[in-house]
Amino acid sequence: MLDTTHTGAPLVQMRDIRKQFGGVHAVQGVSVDLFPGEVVGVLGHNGAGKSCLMRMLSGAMSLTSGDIVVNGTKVELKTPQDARKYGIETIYQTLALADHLDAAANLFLGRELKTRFGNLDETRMHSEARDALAQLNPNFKNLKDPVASLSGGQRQVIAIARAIYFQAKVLIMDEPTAALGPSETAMVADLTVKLKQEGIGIFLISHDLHDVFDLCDRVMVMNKGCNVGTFKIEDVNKDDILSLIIKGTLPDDWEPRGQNT
Amino acid sequence: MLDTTHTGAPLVQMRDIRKQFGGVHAVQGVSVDLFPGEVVGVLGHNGAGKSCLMRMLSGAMSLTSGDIVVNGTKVELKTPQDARKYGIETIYQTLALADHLDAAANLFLGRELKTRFGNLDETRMHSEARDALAQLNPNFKNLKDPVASLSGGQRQVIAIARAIYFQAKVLIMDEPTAALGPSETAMVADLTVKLKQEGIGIFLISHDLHDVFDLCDRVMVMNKGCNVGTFKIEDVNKDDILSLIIKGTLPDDWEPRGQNT
Amino acid sequence: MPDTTKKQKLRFLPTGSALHRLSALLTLLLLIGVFAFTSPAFLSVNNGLTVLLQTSVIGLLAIGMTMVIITGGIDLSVGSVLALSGVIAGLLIKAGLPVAPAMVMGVVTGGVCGLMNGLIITKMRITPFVATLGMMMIARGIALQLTGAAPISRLGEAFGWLGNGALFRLVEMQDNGFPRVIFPGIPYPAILLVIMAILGAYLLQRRQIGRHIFSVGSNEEAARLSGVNVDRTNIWAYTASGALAGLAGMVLMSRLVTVQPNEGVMYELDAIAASVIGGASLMGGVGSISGSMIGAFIIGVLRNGLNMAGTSAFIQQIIIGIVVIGAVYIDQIRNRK
Amino acid sequence: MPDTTKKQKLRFLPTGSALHRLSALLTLLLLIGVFAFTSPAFLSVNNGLTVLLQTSVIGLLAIGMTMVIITGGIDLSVGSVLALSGVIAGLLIKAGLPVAPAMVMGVVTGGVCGLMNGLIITKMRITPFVATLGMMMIARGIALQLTGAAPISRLGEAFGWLGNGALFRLVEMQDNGFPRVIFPGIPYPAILLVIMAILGAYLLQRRQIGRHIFSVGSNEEAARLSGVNVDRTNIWAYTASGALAGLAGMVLMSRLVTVQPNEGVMYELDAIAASVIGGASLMGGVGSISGSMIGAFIIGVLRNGLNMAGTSAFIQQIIIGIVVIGAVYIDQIRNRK
Amino acid sequence: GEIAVIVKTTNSNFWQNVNKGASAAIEGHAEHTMTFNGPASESAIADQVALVENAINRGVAGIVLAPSDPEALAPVVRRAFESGIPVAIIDSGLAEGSEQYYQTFLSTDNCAAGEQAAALMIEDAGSEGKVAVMSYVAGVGSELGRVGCFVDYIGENSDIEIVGPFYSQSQMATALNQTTDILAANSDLIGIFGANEPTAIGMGRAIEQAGKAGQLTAIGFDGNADLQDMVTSGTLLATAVQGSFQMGELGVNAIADILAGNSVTDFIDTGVVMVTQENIDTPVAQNVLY
Ligand SMILES: Nc1ncnc2c1ncn2[C@@H]1O[C@H](COP(=O)(O)OP(=O)(O)OP(=O)(O)O)[C@@H](O)[C@H]1O
Ligand SMILES: Nc1ncnc2c1ncn2[C@@H]1O[C@H](COP(=O)(O)OP(=O)(O)OP(=O)(O)O)[C@@H](O)[C@H]1O
Ligand SMILES: O[C@@H]1[C@@H](O)[C@@H](O)CO[C@H]1O
Ligand SMILES: [Mg+2]
Ligand SMILES: [Mg+2]
Repeated sequence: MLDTTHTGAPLVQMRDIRKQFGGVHAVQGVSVDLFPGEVVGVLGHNGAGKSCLMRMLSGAMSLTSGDIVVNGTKVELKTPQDARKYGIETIYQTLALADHLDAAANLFLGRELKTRFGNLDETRMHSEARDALAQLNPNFKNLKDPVASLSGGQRQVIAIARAIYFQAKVLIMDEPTAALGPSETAMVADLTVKLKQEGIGIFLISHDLHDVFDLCDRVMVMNKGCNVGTFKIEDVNKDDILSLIIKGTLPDDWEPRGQNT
Repeated sequence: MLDTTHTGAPLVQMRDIRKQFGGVHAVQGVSVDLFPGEVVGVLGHNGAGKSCLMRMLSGAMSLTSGDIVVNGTKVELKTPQDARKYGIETIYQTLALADHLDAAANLFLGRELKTRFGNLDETRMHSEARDALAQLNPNFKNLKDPVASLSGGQRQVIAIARAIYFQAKVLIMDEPTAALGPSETAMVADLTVKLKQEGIGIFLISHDLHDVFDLCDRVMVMNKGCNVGTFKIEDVNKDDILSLIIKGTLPDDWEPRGQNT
Repeated sequence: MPDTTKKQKLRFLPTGSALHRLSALLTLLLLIGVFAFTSPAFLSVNNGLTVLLQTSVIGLLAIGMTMVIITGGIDLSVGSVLALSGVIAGLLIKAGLPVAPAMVMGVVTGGVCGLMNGLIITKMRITPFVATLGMMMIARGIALQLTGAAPISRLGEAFGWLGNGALFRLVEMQDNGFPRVIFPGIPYPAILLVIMAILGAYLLQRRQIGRHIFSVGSNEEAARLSGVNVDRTNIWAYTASGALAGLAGMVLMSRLVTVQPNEGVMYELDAIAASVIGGASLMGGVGSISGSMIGAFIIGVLRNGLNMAGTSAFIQQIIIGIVVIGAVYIDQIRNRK
Repeated sequence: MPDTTKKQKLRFLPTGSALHRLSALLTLLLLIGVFAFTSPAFLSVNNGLTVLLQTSVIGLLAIGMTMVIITGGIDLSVGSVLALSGVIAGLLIKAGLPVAPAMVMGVVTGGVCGLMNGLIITKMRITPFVATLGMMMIARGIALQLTGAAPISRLGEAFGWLGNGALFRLVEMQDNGFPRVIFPGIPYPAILLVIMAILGAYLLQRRQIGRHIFSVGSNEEAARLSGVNVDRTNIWAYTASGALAGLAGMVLMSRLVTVQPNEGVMYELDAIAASVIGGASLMGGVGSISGSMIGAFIIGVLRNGLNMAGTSAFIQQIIIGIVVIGAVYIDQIRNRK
Repeated sequence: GEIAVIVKTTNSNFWQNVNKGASAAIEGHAEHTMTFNGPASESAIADQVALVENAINRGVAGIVLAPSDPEALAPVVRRAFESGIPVAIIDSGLAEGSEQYYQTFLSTDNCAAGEQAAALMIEDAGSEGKVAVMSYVAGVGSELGRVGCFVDYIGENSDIEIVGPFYSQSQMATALNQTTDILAANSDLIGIFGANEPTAIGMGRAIEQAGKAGQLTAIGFDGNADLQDMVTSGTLLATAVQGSFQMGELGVNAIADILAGNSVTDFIDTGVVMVTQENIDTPVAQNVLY
């Protein structure tokens, strides 16, 4: 259970993170870290606190207590801009799209491309957006419609394209394929592998154990706000994970299943 | 491909349904029917028109052309109330919850329980809601929080509970388990089987082929707004379906795989 | 968010906005404290009753406004509707109708204006701001046109009864020929306000229509998909607001013992401010009658107290502006914790 | 939604609201047609220029208001800020400052008031309606306090230049010693309006700040999560609105050649109506300067035409109310198709 | 004790002049203090009622009141009487039947002033043609008398056709726009009457800007510096100026007298002066100008 196999410094360390809303303890002293080129799955039942934990790393939510260390330096992530400065990009579960704007405007929102005179460079933004979206969904035709009129899956594709377009160092994906069709899901999986090879660290929240076993190097399981275990993917099987998710403990007879531990 | 095996009249028949938004043809002449005690899977790539088709049946969207027949009678479903009168309940992809109200208030919204004097019967609504939600997620604790503060999965559970609480005859589920954890998903699957046994007809939109093969009796595949095939589940396998979803056609070598056709 | 505790006694206060009410109440007490120091006459029974009386019109308007605001709308027409209702009642009395039925017709006029607002908003799909802005001009224009802008006077003693009468009033004749008031009595308008506030809170918190009002303001599309009759709910809220404006018109004109077609200009702003200070959100879905009543009294006490303290009218405006912002701010910092 | 076609020429009109502009333009043409019949003098060059002049103040306010409305906010303070800016400029002139720098200070005053609005809204998290309602009272109170409610007069010829001057004006001296106007010229205020409208449209459509304004109004949370500096964007919009109100104040007071601390009451409603008639949505995320300009002219033409036709002031109010609702309605039915 | 001066609105030059008069008068009465108050506009009658109520509640020694409405203010004046507080009414009258509740009434006779303006209009412009009436707030006491009697007098004594009245709501810019439109629509206008200060100024500006100064008979009302300039330049033939300063001054003095136990007369005419180019520099005019 210790991450002794990793060489090099971790990209991100979250230490004893807590988040409280009035009486609700959404996250209770969770620690986790992420190394370059690694995909860490964040699992847990509904309401376990996965999104809250990740929102704190992406600067979208303030922490009640705990430390976040990026590249060895303790940081304060007060706004999403702060997180971006450290190369942390996020695909939010709620997608976070501006409904009246079109796909390109959403993709470049906050980081618009400009012409020499400082005007918006619509032409370039559109062609870039077209390419970025085509990578994920070759059927994407509604480039100029306000995103309000797009289907659930189309919206999710835009949110994914936005997070990967800008060279991230750390990518947080909160249920990125929940609304996607099978082929789009496959493309996102391919992309994940590619990004990982480029040395990007990825946190992947997912309820799809199949995907998790395919893509993740390690998994962390949350239950009622607590981290109930972090494992190399080789050390656990589906039933172990399910037991952690549902009961918060490993099956009684568990021992690491991996070969090299 | 013909539904000759069904005995009895169909619960719902949708005939040559079309929906157009300006230049966008979201649904192009789709026909489908649903028999009592049957689960029909509605599949298709993102933006294929699945949600639009179902919203027309649930009274949430007007049709451009086409007929809807419920229990043998042609009907006009202008509002969600109209659809409910015919026993059509819907779990919307967007969930459709009132953020400031709590779980119980959302569950009974539009069909509040009242005391003898016509006042709201909060006590009864709360205890009923607690039971209904516990069926789907035993961990559900946030009964009195406004649903805005709930996690994505918790919100989805409320939307599901609402649709099944009121004895439906036809149930439309638009990606009901997209945001759910594995145990919650399993509970929804169990419930689906139970409802089916009670003779309820169910349209299930899902991207999870695994679930589809587990639960559906028939599947209909949409591609770019068109119905590209309706099949008994025994007649197709995963690859057939994927080919229909992605290319819009069956593999060249296809023939019905079921025994009894 | 409505209270969901198990207490079965009648509740007028939703728990969700308990904090709001608390902080608004705090502001109110603070103001009363300050004024008690700055002017000795402020904390007298007499002045307390006067404040009650002076606030009753804004209070009545704020009840309807709160309902409309909770639906996510706004009603800019209340000041004009108040005037038009008064004009109709006044003209009917001049035409020979007795005061009571004429006043009922005045309230009905208000209700009809509100109904029109509701129909324009729901059936013509005009945004509430524009619809009620239009009604504001139309109702004022009609009121002025019907009267030629002149007040309707000599409406008789009975017309002044509602606005100037009081329960338990005690007067004594003095030797010097001047009468002496022992207890000024509880003004009828204040009693009316209390009754309407309780009724409004009951409807909002304990009846289906109230639940639907909250749901429409929270998420109109979700409410529609849940089978709430959104149009009917909106029409109901605007009609209630109009009728309450009509009632407020009866109280005000009766207090003035004349019908003033020019009266009530900018009252909508006071009513909106009262609701918002009391915790209602202009985005819809949040608000309470009790909060709005406290909001109305904050404004009423402020006006009264500043007058009593002899503050210049211009400085008064500045102070009221600051307090309105400040009251909402106190609420903010309490909520943020 | 911004235009995304490939035309690279400067576009002032977003395609998304093309329909809006069309229907608003239709309403405007309809009005002009009607008035051309009802009063012969309406369709003269002279009167056309007068309408331009009369509409320029509301037009300037509507530019800022449109930006604020697109962010999902509202600015109720513009009428008062206009008055305060005028007062500051007037007092500075009386104190010996030349007209031009005094006017610049007037505009700056407006900008500062707008900045205050923006700070109150973003830093204190007060809803725009309340924040600007407070500012409306505060600015008016200060304007009245500084002048003792008396107009500031005898500000000199130069003070009237901006509001009353005109380009290509032709005047001839008559025998009787009084001048005769041959061509009244294009009024400076109208030229100023055109310049500011083009500038505003350019900023909204072609610059990052405009994109951010749309995004904040469309979904503030999404904009924040996307890294848009929401606070800065809001502050920018309110400051622009305040500065434009200051500029409008200079134009108006210069037209009057007097500073009136009482001026501008309820102008905010005209500015809001202009924006909404022009297709802006009070829910945010939708609106255009060109639409708002058409909206402003609808109101301007209406006022002018009804005056020319000699319509009674009361009936005027009723008609304006109906037209405001009607204009938005025409837009609605076109959109619904 | 405190003498409360409550006027129709504080937001106007005219009433601030009353304030100046009252302030000047209080200087002479060291035993009393003066407060000056009024609602935000002349049509906010209920607010004025509240102000009087508040004054009664805080036990002021006396009240100087300019009632915005003759009837609506009657009940509170009666309350003042019942509380033993003397009241001096200024500017506009109180309804019949309330005479016993106040002690004195000081005013310009607004009706007479309107008639005076009308007579001057007929004299200068002739008795045929169109005359426009630019009024301020419809229906307030002073307006009813002033504009009402102006219109009636013209109707009875000439064949002049009245255009309007138009209401500026006492907003100068509104008056300016309205007048511009009226002048454009009625090129044959022979005269125009602006019934109070902001309205008359806006009207004067419109005439100047339309290049019509001197081409028609324009009569204004009230007398600040702008209006004086317009009379001097000939834009306005005359402006009717009331003794607003006097109303405040004499009103406060009357209350002080009553409190000192002296008796006062029932009615004091504070007068109106028709200021023209000829008399503008004379003491009669200078006495009322501000
Ligand atoms: N209100 C609307 N206005 C314009 N176009 C719309 C609107 N609603 C849907 N569409 C378009 O109709 C098409 C079908 O959308 P629909 O939501 O039915 O897809 P779907 O099959 O449910 O996809 P997903 O799996 O992503 O949910 C999409 O291209 C979408 O952009
Ligand atoms: N703003 C908030 N106010 C109050 N409680 C909140 C808020 N946000 C989240 N919570 C609570 O925190 C808990 C954790 O929520 P979170 O969204 O992190 O769950 P999750 O693990 O992402 O679940 P899911 O799989 O359903 O997305 C939930 O019980 C939720 O109700
Ligand atoms: O005399 C009137 C007052 O009564 C008030 O209406 C303001 O204008 C003055 O001319
Ligand atoms: Mg989550
Ligand atoms: Mg869908």
